[in-house]
Amino acid sequence: MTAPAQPPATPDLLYSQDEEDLRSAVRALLADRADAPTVIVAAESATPYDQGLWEALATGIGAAGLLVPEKLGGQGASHREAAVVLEELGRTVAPAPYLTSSVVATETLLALTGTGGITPAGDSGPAAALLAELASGSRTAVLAVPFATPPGGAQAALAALDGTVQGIADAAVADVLLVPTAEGLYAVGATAPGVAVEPLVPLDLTRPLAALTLSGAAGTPLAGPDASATAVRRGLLAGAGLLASEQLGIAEWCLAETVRYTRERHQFNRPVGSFQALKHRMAQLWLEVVSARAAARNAADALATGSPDAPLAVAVAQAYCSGVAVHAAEECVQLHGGIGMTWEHPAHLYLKRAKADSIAYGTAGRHREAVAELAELPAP
Amino acid sequence: MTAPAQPPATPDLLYSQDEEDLRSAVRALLADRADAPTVIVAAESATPYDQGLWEALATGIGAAGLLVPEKLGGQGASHREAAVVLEELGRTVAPAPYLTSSVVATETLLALTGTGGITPAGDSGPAAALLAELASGSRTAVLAVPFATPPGGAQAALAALDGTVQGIADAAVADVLLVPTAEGLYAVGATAPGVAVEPLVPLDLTRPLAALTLSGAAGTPLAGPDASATAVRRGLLAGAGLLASEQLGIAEWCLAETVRYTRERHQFNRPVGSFQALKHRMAQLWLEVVSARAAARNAADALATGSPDAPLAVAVAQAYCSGVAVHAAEECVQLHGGIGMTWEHPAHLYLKRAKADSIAYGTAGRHREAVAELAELPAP
Amino acid sequence: MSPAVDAAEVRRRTRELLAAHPPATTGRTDFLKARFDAGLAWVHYPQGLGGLDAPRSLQQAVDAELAAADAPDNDPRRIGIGLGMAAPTILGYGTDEQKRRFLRPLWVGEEVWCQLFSEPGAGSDLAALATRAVRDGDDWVVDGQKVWTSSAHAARWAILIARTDPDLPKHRGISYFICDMTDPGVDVRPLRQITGEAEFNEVFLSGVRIPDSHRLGPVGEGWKVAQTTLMNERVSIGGSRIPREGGMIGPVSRTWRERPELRTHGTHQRLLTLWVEAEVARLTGERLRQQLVAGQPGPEGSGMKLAFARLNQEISGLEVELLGDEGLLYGDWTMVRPELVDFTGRDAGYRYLRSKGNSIEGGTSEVLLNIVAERVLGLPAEPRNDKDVAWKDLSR
Amino acid sequence: MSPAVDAAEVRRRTRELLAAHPPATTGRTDFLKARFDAGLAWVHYPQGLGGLDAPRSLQQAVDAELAAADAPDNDPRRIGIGLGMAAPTILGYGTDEQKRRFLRPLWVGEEVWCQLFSEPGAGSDLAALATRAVRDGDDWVVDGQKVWTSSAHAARWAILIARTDPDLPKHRGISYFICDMTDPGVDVRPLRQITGEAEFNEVFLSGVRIPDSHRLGPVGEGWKVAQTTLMNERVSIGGSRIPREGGMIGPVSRTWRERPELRTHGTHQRLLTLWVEAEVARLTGERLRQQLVAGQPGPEGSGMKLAFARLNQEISGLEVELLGDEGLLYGDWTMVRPELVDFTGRDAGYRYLRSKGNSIEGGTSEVLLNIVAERVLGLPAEPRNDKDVAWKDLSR
Repeated sequence: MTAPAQPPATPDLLYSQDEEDLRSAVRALLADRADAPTVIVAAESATPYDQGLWEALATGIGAAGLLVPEKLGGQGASHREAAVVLEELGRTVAPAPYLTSSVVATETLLALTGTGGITPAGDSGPAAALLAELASGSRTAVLAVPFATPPGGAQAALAALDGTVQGIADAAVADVLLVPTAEGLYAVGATAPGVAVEPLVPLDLTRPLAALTLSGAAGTPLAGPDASATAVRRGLLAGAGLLASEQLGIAEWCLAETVRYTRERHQFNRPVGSFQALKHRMAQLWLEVVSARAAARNAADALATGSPDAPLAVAVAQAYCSGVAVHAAEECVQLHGGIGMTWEHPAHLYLKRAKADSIAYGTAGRHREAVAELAELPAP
Repeated sequence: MTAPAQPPATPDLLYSQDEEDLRSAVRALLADRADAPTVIVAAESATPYDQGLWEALATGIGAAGLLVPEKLGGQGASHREAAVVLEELGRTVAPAPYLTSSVVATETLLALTGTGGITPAGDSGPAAALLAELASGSRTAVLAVPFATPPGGAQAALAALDGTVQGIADAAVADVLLVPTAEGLYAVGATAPGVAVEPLVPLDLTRPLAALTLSGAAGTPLAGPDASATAVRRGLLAGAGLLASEQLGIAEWCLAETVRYTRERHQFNRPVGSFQALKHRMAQLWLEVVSARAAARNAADALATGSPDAPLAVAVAQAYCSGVAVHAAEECVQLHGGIGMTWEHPAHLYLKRAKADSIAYGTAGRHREAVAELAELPAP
Repeated sequence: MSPAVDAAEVRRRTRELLAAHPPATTGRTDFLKARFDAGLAWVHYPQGLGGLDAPRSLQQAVDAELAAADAPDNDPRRIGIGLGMAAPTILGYGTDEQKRRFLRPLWVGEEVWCQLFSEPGAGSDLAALATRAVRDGDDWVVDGQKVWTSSAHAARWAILIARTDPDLPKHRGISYFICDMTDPGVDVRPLRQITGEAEFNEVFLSGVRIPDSHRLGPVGEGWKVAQTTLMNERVSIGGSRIPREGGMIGPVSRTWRERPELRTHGTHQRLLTLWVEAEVARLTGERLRQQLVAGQPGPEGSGMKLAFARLNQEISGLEVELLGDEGLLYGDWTMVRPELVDFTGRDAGYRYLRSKGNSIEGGTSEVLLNIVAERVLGLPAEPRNDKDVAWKDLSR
Repeated sequence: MSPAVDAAEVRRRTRELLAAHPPATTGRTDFLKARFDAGLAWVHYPQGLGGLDAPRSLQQAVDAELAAADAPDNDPRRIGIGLGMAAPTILGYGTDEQKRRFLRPLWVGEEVWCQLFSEPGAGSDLAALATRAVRDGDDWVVDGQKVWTSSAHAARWAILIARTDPDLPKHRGISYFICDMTDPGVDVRPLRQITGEAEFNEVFLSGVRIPDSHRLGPVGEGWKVAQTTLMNERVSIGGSRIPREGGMIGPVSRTWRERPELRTHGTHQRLLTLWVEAEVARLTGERLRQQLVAGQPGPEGSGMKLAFARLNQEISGLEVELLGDEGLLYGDWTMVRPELVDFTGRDAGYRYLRSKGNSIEGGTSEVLLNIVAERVLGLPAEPRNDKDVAWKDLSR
């Protein structure tokens, strides 16, 4: 125990031209369909999700299938490209079940196909069939665990398909729920008999939460207990890793908007952005954003390449980026002064998203505990 | 376990007129005999202590006997007054064995007299005799435990009067060493046979450290094992509590000097103290200093009144004031720019004293652990 | 000159009031009016205006006697702006007629007051305000927009500052008015906040007519008059005493004790650090209080608001995180107009969001840090270019 | 024009050099001179001045060949100021005669260079410097005081900026010189630091004569010339690559692993936070490096120095505290003049004290934050009053 493991290979931390093209397409779509006033109004409505936006993103751009190999009906891209989509979703806090369905549920199912190499069922079982539907954007699925669950903390909450799971993100719009139980993983239809999805009041209005109650429900078995645990863990690891890119997007918007506002806002016959104390705070935030980008890219690249460094890369990215997004959103509110406290200004949506994201898939503290183990820095 | 204990009485957090008079006397003495150039030169000399300064402080002003009742030869004052002396010693980082001899060793001995109520030996035993000498300033004593020992962490390091104790503050100038052993507490003369005091190279040049090695040394027994442990704990609690006042003094000097310097130093045709980022940092430091004063006064008052709240008041004061002194000294160096990095400027003496003080009598972390216990906020 | 009033005398008068108007059988408003007329409303106010020209410290004796007799009070939280801001300003700058007309219904609570100072374009730089008041015969005609006005929908009167001369530098062209909130030109709209609530309002003023007799202080000296108002606001923020775990640290400490399953070492370390800081802030406030009592007011008050804003934000942020799955939930987003606001009320999510305002409302933390740096530490002001320029020529 | 040089060509030339001057049997200086004359010192420099007018990226191929052959290098750490600051400035602004005279002995290491820029009164505001250079026939006579000069006692030459016209605004009255450190008017005194060491010097200049032929660039354009020097300093700070746990986090992580008895939950939480930040800083530096290689240099470089200064200070501060009793000790206070400085060298106390300089030397963190805010984020500059004032009329 004298030296840490070095990363096995140098990660690619840049964006490729293809990734930049994808970003442009997603950004144009979101500018068109998810500008701030639209998101604010939608947030409180009964249906925060814009079905047209989802179809354009998932099917039109093909973002839903980025993680899925072509032979399974997907785009055959990787976590690097999905991370770019999430940066853009973070920049707009647009409500869309991308992280939950196209990343976490998808990655969980991938672990059960031949690609994942866990079950011999391979590419033709029910997991593969559902995967193809998710990849096409025609259906969505969410993993039925509380949103706060860290990758290492997913004990199956239910003994069988019976009982309640609280705080599932995007459950209200999912067609299918992937339910881990002590007996294994099941796919349960959201509208099947014995299935009740009860909306909760979320802190983050742009990502609804719901409780799932199963009583005498039936489901399609996807995996036994061991394969289920491994697949869930892999799904949550991908979720945590790519959440860092969403957090980067949040932080980027908050910084850019704060810079823009403080350049334009005049007090004392000067732009408030010319006051040195504010400048230093925004410069420090910039440094955090730049650092968050490196951490998030590293996690995405490690997941994309299947690097053995991925668990540490994800833990580092989450331990770091959670705080950056919250800090950026808090500074955004503060440096906007009173207007940043109002419902009509979008800053609050970013604050709520950033705060909720800092709990999602494990707090920074939980990820630091993972770092302690992975980097061989044990607790007392 | 639903509500915390409220403090038993409202503490007096102000300074009395007598305390202000004492401060003036000490400040005048230190201005005369312990200005910065004197301290810098003395720090590296073989004898950092100024014997004349000590006599004037301990005997002339009578500061050495503040904690000791008049019937035992002292001034019959309290920890409140001793705290004022320590504020002033902190402001000048003057080398003087006040905290170690006049507070910690003195309080340890007080616990063994009738006043302390521990041993029936009362006011006429060897502890009382030594106490009278310490109170008069004619001799000095130090408690032979490592300087980093927190109040709750004093296990007797030695089985008997044999072996080595590392890192004892001010041991090099002490006439007597109070040595806790598994058999009890002993007073050992510094120049007695079998006693070797070996100077170490300290981070804080203004408070020398030494190792004590005993081999076949004889000592005067002062207390048995139980009374010794209680007395040592009380001595260290007083030391930790009043160290907060020294830390307050350090922080005050650092802030005042930084404000003075940045008002005078011009760059870019302006006083650098007019730049807003610097102003905000100094204002925040001021708030910390103001808060440290309240915490330090609270600890001194709780010790002075023998309040049952004293252990919590001390733990809170140390947990808070350690960081304030270090922060103030670090900002002092930084906001002085290059000149603050030089040996000829006194800032480095304060940085080293503050950093060493943050370890002395337990780090802030150790004191937070004590808060966890005392405020009923248990660890996981 | 009245004979010197001491504690015994105010107690005697209080008992006299209670005997003449037994609380058990006297209507609430009648009792309050009688109390006002007996000079026992605020004893340091002048005789005839609810006081006895007595030292402020004697009020405690009155309040204790009345509380012991179960007498009704004037619900000071509901009429805080009237009591804390309007009244001292009317007392300091009002004409005799204005004092007689306004102070009694203000104190009794028959007339609620609000404050029309801040504007969308004039927050930290309040003196840059753009609401215009133009003289028209015996009236002033006021047009503009104010914001962050609490109680505007309940208020009968407002204290208002408006620009009466745009050709003068910004501090010198302002006058101070009493605005009738029932004027048809006053339009109050709730301003919804990030908590979902609408605690404050926007107030649109269109051709509002204010008689010149409702001006407080000379024309063009409104900024100076407003300083009296704002100084009283600061004092009321800094002066209150709190018990250990009395503030935002209370709920999270209780959660910690009651919910062992939530604990981690990371949250434990943060909780302990914040608990210590909250305890030290409590002691700092207590020391300030002792200084005030001893007649040695210190500058610490400027710092207390800074300290509590930061602590409230950090503690509630920790609380949301500590709660994990529950921290992801929120009580209720329905827009309501709360009568009173309790920063530590409702759930952790509310506390987290509401506390963001603590470093903005009543002077941003950035402005307070400037004030500490310049007025307490004596650091030099930044070069300014807005003091000698006509208001109309300022950039905005 | 030379024919295009590619990687194969530089490899060929390197092998030719090695064949003609086998390192095993050639004296170190002779080999370095031969390498310079072969254009393999810095291939992007002009032919005849140690280079081949080739792309900078080809240097790697040369260095790899030479390292494989165990050839001596020019000990770049010892002559860093010459290589990193003096050479690019001479190349950019020197006359042909100056380039021929100075670059070869500089690169070979026969002549060490130092930098005479900072002054006691001109730190962050370097352009306010007060050292005067007065024309006297063919010479300039220089008087003043410089500070923070490393290698001054070992240096043969210095790059120097001095004021040649105090009646112009500060940026416009400066000229740039090459100063002979053996001039009898040059007095070098060690400047002891808080670590006990004297890594830097004060340099007192009294009637130092510099021939006009040792001026770099036109009279009065010294500030512009100095920008070339300083830009090269910044680049050299930001560009280096480090392995995981390669910096200040390394020693404390090793201590943590090897000394379980020191561990507490409080220090554990802080260590983990700093370990994550150090790892992220490493990745940020790596990303910057990849951008440079891809020809898309980002502004992240300005941030790396900020990040490492803060991290070095926090990590070493934790390390001292973690060590407890041992943290109270220090290795050695004896004043020495170290040849080379290793921030992570010596003991924890040294690391703690030395790292305090990381946020001051080479541009304070305060100035770097201004630069990021204005040049990267495009935030407006503060109002300034020092740009159009004659230097002699500035406050100081």
